[in-house]
Amino acid sequence: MKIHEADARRIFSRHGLPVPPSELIVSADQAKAAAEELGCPVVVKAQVLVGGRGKAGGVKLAATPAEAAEKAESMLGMEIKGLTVEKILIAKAVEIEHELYAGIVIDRRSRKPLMMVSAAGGIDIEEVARTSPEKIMKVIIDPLWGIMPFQLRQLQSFLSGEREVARQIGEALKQLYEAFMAVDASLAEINPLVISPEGKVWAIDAKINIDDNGLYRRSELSELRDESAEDQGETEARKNDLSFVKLDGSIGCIVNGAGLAMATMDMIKHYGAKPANFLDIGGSSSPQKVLAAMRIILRDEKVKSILINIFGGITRCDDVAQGIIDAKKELGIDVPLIVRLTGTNEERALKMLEDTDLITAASMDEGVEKAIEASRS
Amino acid sequence: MKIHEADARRIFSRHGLPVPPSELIVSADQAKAAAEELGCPVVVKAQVLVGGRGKAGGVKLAATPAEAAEKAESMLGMEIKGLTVEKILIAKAVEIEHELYAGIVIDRRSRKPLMMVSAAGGIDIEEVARTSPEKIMKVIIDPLWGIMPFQLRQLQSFLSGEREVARQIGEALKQLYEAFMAVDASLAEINPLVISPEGKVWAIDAKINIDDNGLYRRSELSELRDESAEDQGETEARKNDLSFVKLDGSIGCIVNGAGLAMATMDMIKHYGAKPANFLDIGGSSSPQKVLAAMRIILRDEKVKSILINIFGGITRCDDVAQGIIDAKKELGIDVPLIVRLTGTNEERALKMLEDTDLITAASMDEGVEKAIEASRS
Amino acid sequence: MSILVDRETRVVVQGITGRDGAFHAGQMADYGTQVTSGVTPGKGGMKTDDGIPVFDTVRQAVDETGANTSVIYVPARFAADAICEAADAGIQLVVCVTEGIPVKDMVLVLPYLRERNTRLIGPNCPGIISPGKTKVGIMPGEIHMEGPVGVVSRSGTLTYEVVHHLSQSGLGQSTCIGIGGDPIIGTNFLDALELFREDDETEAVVLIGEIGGSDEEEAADVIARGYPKKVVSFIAGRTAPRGKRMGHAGAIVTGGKGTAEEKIAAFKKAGVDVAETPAQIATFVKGLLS
Amino acid sequence: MSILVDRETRVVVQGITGRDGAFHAGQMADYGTQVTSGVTPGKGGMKTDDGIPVFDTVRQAVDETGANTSVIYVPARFAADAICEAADAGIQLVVCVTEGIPVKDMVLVLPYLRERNTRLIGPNCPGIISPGKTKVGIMPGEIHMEGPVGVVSRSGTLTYEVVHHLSQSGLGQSTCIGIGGDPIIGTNFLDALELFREDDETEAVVLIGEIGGSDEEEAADVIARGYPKKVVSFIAGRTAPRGKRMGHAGAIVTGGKGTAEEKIAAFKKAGVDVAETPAQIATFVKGLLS
Repeated sequence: MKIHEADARRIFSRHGLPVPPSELIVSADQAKAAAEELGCPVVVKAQVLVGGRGKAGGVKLAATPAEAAEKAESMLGMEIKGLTVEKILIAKAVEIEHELYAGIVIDRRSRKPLMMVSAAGGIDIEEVARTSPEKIMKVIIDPLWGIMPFQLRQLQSFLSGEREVARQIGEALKQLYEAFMAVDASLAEINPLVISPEGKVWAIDAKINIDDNGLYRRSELSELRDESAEDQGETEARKNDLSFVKLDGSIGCIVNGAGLAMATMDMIKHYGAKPANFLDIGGSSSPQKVLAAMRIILRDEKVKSILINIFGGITRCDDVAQGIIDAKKELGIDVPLIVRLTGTNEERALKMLEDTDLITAASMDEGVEKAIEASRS
Repeated sequence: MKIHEADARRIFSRHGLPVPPSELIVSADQAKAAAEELGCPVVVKAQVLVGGRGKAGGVKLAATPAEAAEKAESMLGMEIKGLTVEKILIAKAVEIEHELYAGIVIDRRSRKPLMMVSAAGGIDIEEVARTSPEKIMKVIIDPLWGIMPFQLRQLQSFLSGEREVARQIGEALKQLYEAFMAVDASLAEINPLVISPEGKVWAIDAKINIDDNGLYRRSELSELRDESAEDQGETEARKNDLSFVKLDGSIGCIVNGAGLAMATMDMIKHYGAKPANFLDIGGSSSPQKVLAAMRIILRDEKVKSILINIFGGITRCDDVAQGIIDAKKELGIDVPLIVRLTGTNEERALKMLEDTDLITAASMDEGVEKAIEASRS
Repeated sequence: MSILVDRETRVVVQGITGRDGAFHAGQMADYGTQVTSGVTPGKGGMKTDDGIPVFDTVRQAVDETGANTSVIYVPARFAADAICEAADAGIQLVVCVTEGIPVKDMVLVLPYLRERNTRLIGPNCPGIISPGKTKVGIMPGEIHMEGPVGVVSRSGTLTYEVVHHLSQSGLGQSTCIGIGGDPIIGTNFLDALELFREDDETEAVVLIGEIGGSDEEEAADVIARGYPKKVVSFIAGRTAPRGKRMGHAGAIVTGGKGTAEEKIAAFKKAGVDVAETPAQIATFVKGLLS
Repeated sequence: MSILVDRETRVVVQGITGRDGAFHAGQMADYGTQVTSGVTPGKGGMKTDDGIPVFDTVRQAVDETGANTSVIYVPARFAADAICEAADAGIQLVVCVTEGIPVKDMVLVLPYLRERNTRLIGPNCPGIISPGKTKVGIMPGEIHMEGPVGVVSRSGTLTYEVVHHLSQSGLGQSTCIGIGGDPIIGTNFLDALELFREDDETEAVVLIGEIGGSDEEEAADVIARGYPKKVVSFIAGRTAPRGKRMGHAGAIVTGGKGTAEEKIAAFKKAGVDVAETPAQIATFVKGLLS
């Protein structure tokens, strides 16, 4: 789950990170008032859950409250990569001498948190990693011990030769790690972490992604989810315990299991068409889930046929068949449905579907081919 | 470092353990007031840093405030195993249905904290361990993960078959572990942990020993040290960075290194006499330490001779020699001093001592024999 | 000898009184697995409908029934503790079916297992089966048949699809391991390859990967350095968009890393056949073994 | 080949700019030890009076000088981190001289070392010496001589006393290890016995124990089960009172456990000679080796 910069700043602040004061606003008037209160210059920052908002005009400096109001006005309602700007952060600006980068992810290879820092901050860190790997230092953190003093010394002395600045950086990195662990983050990033001309360290941007599976531990974090940044289908799918990703093809897919669902998409491509979506109904399916899946897919007008590909294990084919029957009744489906059901309770399911106008297929290959054919007729 | 029950109760309470309310008092009047405030019956408990105070009359029940005052009155100033009762805890009494035991130590074999519980509480746990080991359950706690839910389930279901009581016990054990870790304890014990007739769990006694080496992390804990419970020599030794233990023989010993100091004591015994003390001046010695050591030992009138046994390594023999010379000057020593110095700067040291009336020895055996001889003349 | 499990495997089912645990305990017993016991805290002393004794703790189950392998069906928030409980009780192989365990929990659990020399399969996996001998997990037993092909996969139903094709082509399986779809798992492709390397029942290995991470690339590296068995691979997610999680927590291309193209290229470079469709896998294996 | 250290040992001194570190770095170099480098955070780039280069981090010292062994003289409150830093930098043998490290720190440090396959000697120990080859620690080198006797001890100066007698009796030492006087240590008697077991330079082992804990009893058990070398032991603290810490944090009889009598009885039962005085140790060893 991605959360907004304003929320990430709040989490960072709570863990002691030096984040400049800021206010979240939704109107030009509020922007003016915030700028007055914080003291200018301020930075006006669009709160949208995509990268590259700076280049898209979503981050501006304002020298006066009036200018802050003006820039907020022009930013509100603006579209950035398909997302509408509804909230803006007004943050006290700090003077910048150096821009650093600091981030933590879970490293799949070592199975531990990995902290990455660079003296080249403020820009795309993946680009730095590709072009100047020597500008990056990585340390693997053993979460049983936490980030250790010797690791902080290694990192801070890599980033600054000035003792007092290095000390502040070390402190900030420690707090970044604590924040990362405290919220079950999958990513926490400060880009840039800046050093002011007076030698004071500031975290002037904040990014946190949270592991959805850890959300149950902190329900207050769940409220930070911004559904407006999601596809409507994704939101609905999540609420129905489905995994859904919208794509731009014409063959809708309902599959049980993520691997099989991806393989189904790949096979549609292999046979010359394009999938309209990824959709995994998960292990313990129920008719309701199939119904919800159908509703989500049918919202996409580009969909010309729907392939239901089920390899029953925990998933019972008769549950799926019941879901299809319910959907046909409730949703008034006008695209062809191609059904491939095999495994647990397969025979009962096929019997249930005998008197319908569904197209059945004996194998995945056959199902895909029939779905493509149906989409073209 | 041992701390008083009252202090241990406070630490337990801070970690959420169910400790009945109590007040620490120093007079009969205060005892009465405390009993009135807490509500009777109350328990009147002498605060002395020795075990077995119950049997020695240091724990009494009082049914009324007047009785509490009376019992406190008779307890104040009483001697328990050589220690004078100066403070008393008045604690709200709890009805007892079952008495359990719960304790944690650092297990040297596994190098981890070990929690031990027993359904036979209120009595000497070592006795239970000897006679009915089946009444004891031990779990080793991996401090990197802390005490785990499955371990608490194992322990609590061993102690009680009643779900709600077991839950409370599990909670208490978890808090006990947290308290143990938080204060760098070497031992934390609740004996007894009781279950009331209504099924409520209470920690009605509290014992914590703290690792001296961890005290720097929490200076507030250092203040809990009760020097009145120590031998005066031990207090003085600690302040001078010496290790000292008073014994009841007649040969004083000043040695560098704990192993050598013990071996010196053992050898005195081996040759037929008794050591007056254990004293280790430690690694980096100085004349001041030798002076302090001499002062502490001379306070014991049973001391008939003093053996100084030094194997110089980090310890420089000339430093020790200077300390001896200073001591002779400042303290007016009237018992024979036997000196065995070997190792770093030995020759310079022997030269410094040339014109004194010290008895020198070339080996440890010789030193011990001469010290015994001198003590008898 | 199959790898990891065989006829001597004695299973304890953690979470046996739950819906999934109860169902699959029965399914496993039907397949011939020695399901010795189950564990549900607070329900010790009862028996399941299939007559399997239930204990409060894994330690009791081990002491009373000699269980040496655990399969876990407890809810995600209790799963990490259940895994550790099994390891602490001396269980050497833990199969965790549970999905949705926080990554942080797994990061903390894995060193705990390592210290106790316990192997974990999963989490979020279908389990492990040695056809004709034993199954520990949730896969449908009837699609499998005994034979010389080892299968290792990050997915569940896709594996069934592949196994189905293999069996229909007369290609039985020595052992099939579902290693799970999470980013942090106990046993990865490399570990499985090492197990199959020494297994004299296995003549060829089918490796079913997907987008995300670099386990497939590392496996390809190992094969390139010399692997004594034939390997056929398949990578799901060629058409997956970047930055989107495809169902499995581990199936995501981030920062341009973990794409299907990279993985396929790595395998091809290592001389491994990469199938385009699940059905093709069986064809390739057949070709290699004949 | 001596155990643990030899002429190839390349030492980095952590805390080299402190009083003890500086002094003993020089002493070790004088003895012939390859003291390659030192570490003091914030002092990287300087050289000691003896010309030894100082680095900010152990990793730098390892990278630049090929150090493979560390000896630690930093203050107690920084020692746990220093030990971990050494292990993380790939150092395989860490000797920690520092006294007064909280037990909790050691309890957390030891698993960290284990995961990285780093051996710790100490803390609160004099270190290790293979006479004529190298010394890593604080023991006076000149009392030692090369020979066939392995020495392992919980104490410092008592060991010097014993070694002094051995050398005076013409009994040189293969390796002397001071394992330290704390209750929680990295290498105990058992570990040392296992190392000496395979060492063809060692013909007899002197084991110097003291009150507290049960390491001596466990060592006696191992010897009783068959140990290929002669062993002579000595236990300090026969006259120590119960419940009192005798200098060393680990030297305390608690709950009636860890007494000298128990330890002596265990060794005698295992057929090990127990000396009554340090001088007697040399006599016993001489008898066994002649």
